[in-house]
Amino acid sequence: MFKFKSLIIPFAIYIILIAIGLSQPGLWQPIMYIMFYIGIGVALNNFMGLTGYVDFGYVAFLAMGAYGMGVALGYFTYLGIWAIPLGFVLALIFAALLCTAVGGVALRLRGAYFAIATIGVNEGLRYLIEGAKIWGGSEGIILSGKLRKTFGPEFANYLSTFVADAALIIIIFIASVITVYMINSRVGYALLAVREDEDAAKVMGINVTKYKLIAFFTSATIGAMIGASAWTLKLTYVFPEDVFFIHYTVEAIVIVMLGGAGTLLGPVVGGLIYGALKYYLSVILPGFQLLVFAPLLLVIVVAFPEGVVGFVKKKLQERGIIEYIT
Amino acid sequence: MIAEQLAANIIYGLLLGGVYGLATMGLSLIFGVLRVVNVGHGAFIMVGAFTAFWMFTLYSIPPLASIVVAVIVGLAMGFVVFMTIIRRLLDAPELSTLLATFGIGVFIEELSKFFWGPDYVGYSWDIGGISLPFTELPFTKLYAFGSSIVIAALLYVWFSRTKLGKAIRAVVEDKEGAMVCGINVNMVYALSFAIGIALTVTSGVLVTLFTPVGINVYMGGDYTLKAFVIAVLGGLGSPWGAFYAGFIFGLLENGSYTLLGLIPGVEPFGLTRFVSFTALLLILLLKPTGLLGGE
Amino acid sequence: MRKKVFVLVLVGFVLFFAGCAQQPEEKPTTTTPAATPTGPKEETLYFGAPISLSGKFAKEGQMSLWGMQVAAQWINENGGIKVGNKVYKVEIKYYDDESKKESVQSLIERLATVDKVKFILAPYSSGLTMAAAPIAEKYGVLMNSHGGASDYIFEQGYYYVVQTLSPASKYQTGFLDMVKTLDPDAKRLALVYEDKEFSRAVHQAAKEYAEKLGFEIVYEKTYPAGTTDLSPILNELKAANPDVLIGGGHFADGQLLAQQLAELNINIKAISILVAPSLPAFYEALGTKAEGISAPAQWETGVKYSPEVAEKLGVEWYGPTQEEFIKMFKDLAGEDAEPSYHVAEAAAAVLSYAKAIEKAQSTDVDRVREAMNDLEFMCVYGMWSIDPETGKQVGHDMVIIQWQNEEKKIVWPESAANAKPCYPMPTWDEKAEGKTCGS
Amino acid sequence: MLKVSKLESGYGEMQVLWGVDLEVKEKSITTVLGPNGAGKSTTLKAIFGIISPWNGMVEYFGEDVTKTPPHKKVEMGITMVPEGRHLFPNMTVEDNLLMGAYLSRAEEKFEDSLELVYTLFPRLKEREEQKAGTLSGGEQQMLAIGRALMTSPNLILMDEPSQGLAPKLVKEVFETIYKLKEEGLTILLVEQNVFSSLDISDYAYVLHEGKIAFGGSVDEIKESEDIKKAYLGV
Repeated sequence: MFKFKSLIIPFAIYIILIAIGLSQPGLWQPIMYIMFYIGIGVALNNFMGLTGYVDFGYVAFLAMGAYGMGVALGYFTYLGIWAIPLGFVLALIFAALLCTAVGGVALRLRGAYFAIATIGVNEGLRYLIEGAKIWGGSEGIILSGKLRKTFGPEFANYLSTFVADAALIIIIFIASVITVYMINSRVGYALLAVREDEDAAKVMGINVTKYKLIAFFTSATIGAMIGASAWTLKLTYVFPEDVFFIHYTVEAIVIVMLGGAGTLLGPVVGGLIYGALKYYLSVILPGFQLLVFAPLLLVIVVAFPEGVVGFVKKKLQERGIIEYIT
Repeated sequence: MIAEQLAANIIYGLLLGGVYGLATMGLSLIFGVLRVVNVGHGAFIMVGAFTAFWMFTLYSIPPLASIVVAVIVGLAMGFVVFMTIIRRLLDAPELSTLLATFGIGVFIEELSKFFWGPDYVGYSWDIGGISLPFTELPFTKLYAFGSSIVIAALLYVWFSRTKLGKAIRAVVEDKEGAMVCGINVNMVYALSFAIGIALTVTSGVLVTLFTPVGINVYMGGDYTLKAFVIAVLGGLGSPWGAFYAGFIFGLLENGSYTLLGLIPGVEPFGLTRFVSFTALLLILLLKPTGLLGGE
Repeated sequence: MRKKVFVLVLVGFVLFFAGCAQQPEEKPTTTTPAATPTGPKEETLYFGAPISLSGKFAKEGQMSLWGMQVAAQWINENGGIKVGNKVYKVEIKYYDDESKKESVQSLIERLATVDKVKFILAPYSSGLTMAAAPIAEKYGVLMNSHGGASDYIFEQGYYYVVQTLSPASKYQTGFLDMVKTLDPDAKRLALVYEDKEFSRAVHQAAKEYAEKLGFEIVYEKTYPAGTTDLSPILNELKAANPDVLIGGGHFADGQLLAQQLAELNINIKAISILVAPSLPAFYEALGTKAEGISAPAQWETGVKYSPEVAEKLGVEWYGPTQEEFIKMFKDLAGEDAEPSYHVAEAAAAVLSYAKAIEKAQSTDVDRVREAMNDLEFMCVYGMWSIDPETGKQVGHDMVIIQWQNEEKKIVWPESAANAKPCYPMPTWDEKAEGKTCGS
Repeated sequence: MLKVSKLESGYGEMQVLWGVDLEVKEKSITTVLGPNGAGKSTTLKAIFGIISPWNGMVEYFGEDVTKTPPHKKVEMGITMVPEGRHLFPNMTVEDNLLMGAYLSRAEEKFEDSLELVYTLFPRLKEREEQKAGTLSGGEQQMLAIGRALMTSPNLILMDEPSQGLAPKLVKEVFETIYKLKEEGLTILLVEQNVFSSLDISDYAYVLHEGKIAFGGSVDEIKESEDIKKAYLGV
């Protein structure tokens, strides 16, 4: 059985955040903003943290999810409420297809080659969609009008405010459980070996490709679910230049590294720090938040090269509480 | 008709490729020596572009002469960034430098915006050009191309003939081996980082020779992406590979346009990007370490 | 040791921000009118704005912010907004959205709930406005779009979203009218524009309009965003030999289009490029190459809107005159700054709120929204009136500007123009020799 | 000439050396023996500074060089033939040797050093223009030793020079090392090959679990059956 104990802290963080969002006026969207960052951190961590591979093109999976939901709501609007589950299914399918394609080509590459090849995948896909005018090309898919006509403005609003947020929260809870499971299962041990020394792991008889693919697939599908809910459902549109914006991957990487790669708590703490810091800085110092944020980030990198959670773990190694931190 | 278009696009593709190549060499050098992926690459290109812009508009210094200024600015920036941040992270987990260079890039961009404002600026250095039967070749673009070849060649000579250049190569080939020869590896790191940044800043000057408009503090993003891809295409860590790959990328980007234009109902210009990025993947499929990549 | 210092610094920062985070809730920013029987009572009314001060729209965001502040200042110096026996002073409550949709959403909510703002000035760009709309709608706050031109925003059925700037579909139509009037024989039209939702909307509408006017479309191609070399398209364009060219998208590519037309020596009688030529930076970057190039603009310094014109048309004038407006802008932004149309757009959005609130005699969102339906006034930005059904701007007219002899002149419509159009524009060779539209 | 006392070091979190004491006398060959994982290579790396010593002291001619970076040590006349050779595979043999004479102190003696190397290893002269990566294992080992000689050292730290070589070549390598001593050099050797190394050594230390278990002259080691059984597995 895997360790449930380590879920206590992240779940507590989620619940506290949600409680703050619900009870404090004006903090619900900021909380969702932070939750989005936590979400992409947790999702990417399931691959990057566990395998040590950096995927710069990760945002493409969010994009696939966004398009899955966008296609369902935009082209199958007549299904009514059933278009939403269809959207999640399509998001999964699109992500899985991309996963197979990328996994087949790029996962054979190592280190920085892999990282950058995935940029090629992301950009190539974006320009394919724009250039070949797939799914509306650069004009994207715009849904609010359709949703309002089909479901009425009340329910359409409910969809993009309540349902989208709830879906994101559920996805994050599930993603965290998956992370714990992955870390403490055979997959996790195998991936630890891969991370330490891939060649040695191969020699030891570990089916390296299989475990990498498992992590890749898991991470990709979680990403797609986030894209489907936090982007398409919530924003009610999909534009290729938005959903393939590589900056989101960089942010996700920053979050994972900030918190501590390969740990359960890492991306949660990373997302919390990153999201909260950026939000409050934009409120306090509008226009200058990045000027303050960047040096702060550098200080953190230099002080905690293994991430905040990695650092705390090291400090608490001997204490009992360590059981609760993974 | 089509043949003429193709010829024009190939020439432009080559010219563009020269600039892409130089814009990638610095990235590749830094990776090769320090194993640092400089995510903030584009910010340094932007600094170079503004160097050319300010030198031209404030002091009427032609962009070709600004290359000297850019080299100095680049060396200084590279050295400061190395000493304050990168040096501290060399023993840290590999990825933390990714985080650090990201932060450095954002910081440079925001600081530049603070001083230079968010405007899209440009300059006009109109010095004519050559008329070919099928297109016009402005001297500025030819100069950009020529300078990038000259700089790459000088660098090549420096690397293969001088002791210090060879020492850098030695560190790339085997760090421990370099240590037992008495090479100060940290000095080589600092020097390589500074040279890499200087190259990048210089390429920013050439970028403006090629495209003298649209200079903006956030202009670096697109160049970063392309430089990453070109660096991998050429074999990461191999500045010469990067230089060749720049040509290939430029050619694919511009050269494929004419052929894609024959497909009905698509946007051929957008698809050229698809072609160039897909070509990257195909090449990596055949040779997983890029064209000139060793290992 | 060094690490400890870092940690301390970090902890310090965290505490600092935690402290700051509490502040807004302690500060009474509520605008709920307190019933006081004696005399006119002064209160502050906050208009909220998520503004792009960093990221890709930093430039436009800064301009918009200045516009809002100028309008607010004018209102406050001219008696505020009078509702019953109360006088509201206007203040702009703004945050930086970094040009990102996630930030826009959380900031809109913050404005609506923490700051209790009921009147929002939408973020810059259609995309961000679109991201903001569901949240604004959820909290029932009014949102006035001054930087989101796309028609589709107003075709989605949002009730609380209204538009101050002219929609995308009207951007290039005036230019086509102008060319047709000047030279009925110039039939060969080419379109070269950025492959983005906004410029697509502009040029698809323009294309339809052009066909109606009898233009022949001889070339139409798009280029991807962020491109730094347009030569593949322009070499083809040259072969198509057009009389008239419309195109562009944003600043960078608009500048690039003009630059490369010059480099490749492609002579066209009339060119209108979106966005870029309407900024001084365009001429600064291109020099004489900019001569004769036109652009559609929401507004331009020198446009003839004035209290007199308003009187002649029988509509009410509101807000600063153009001279006042430019002076106030320069006081705020610095002597060297030139107001772009973003400034006027944003100012007009603020003025329209003030006007509507005064008309409704209430700060209730629904009553103000209703008052907007048949609100009609003229300000420095021009006419303001919306389609009651969609909230789309219908009253305001675009103008066409053209660079003539180092100056930006308004050349169309004739009623607003301060110069004659320069047609056909000088060739690139002529311009290289120093010929301008004035000489 | 070299004195190591209470040296502690390791990799990351893992401590390998738990207080190593040893001494190297001038113009001698000193061997460190011990089973795999005892910390032999780590000792050399920590002395040379490729990994940083955590505790303890390294003295060279009485001077504290514990924290002295490797390139400074080369300047002082210490160099290393690292385990696995660590040549520059894409550079020619000549360039490899040239890099050995990187420091100006060594560069001054470049001609002499080169002559010594080519006398010791005539085969390297034949392959001057060849890339180091294309050499055979034996030749690569010669080049690694040759490159170390180019720094004009007093003390050479050698990490498993016989590793992966054919028996005939192993013999050749040990002969070379002995010749070096006769040239007046001092050598600190780490080896798996117990008998061959003891044959040429003057002093020997046995390393066990990161500590020196025994040290003394070669004769003493050879006589002690216990030591051989307990630590050397022979």
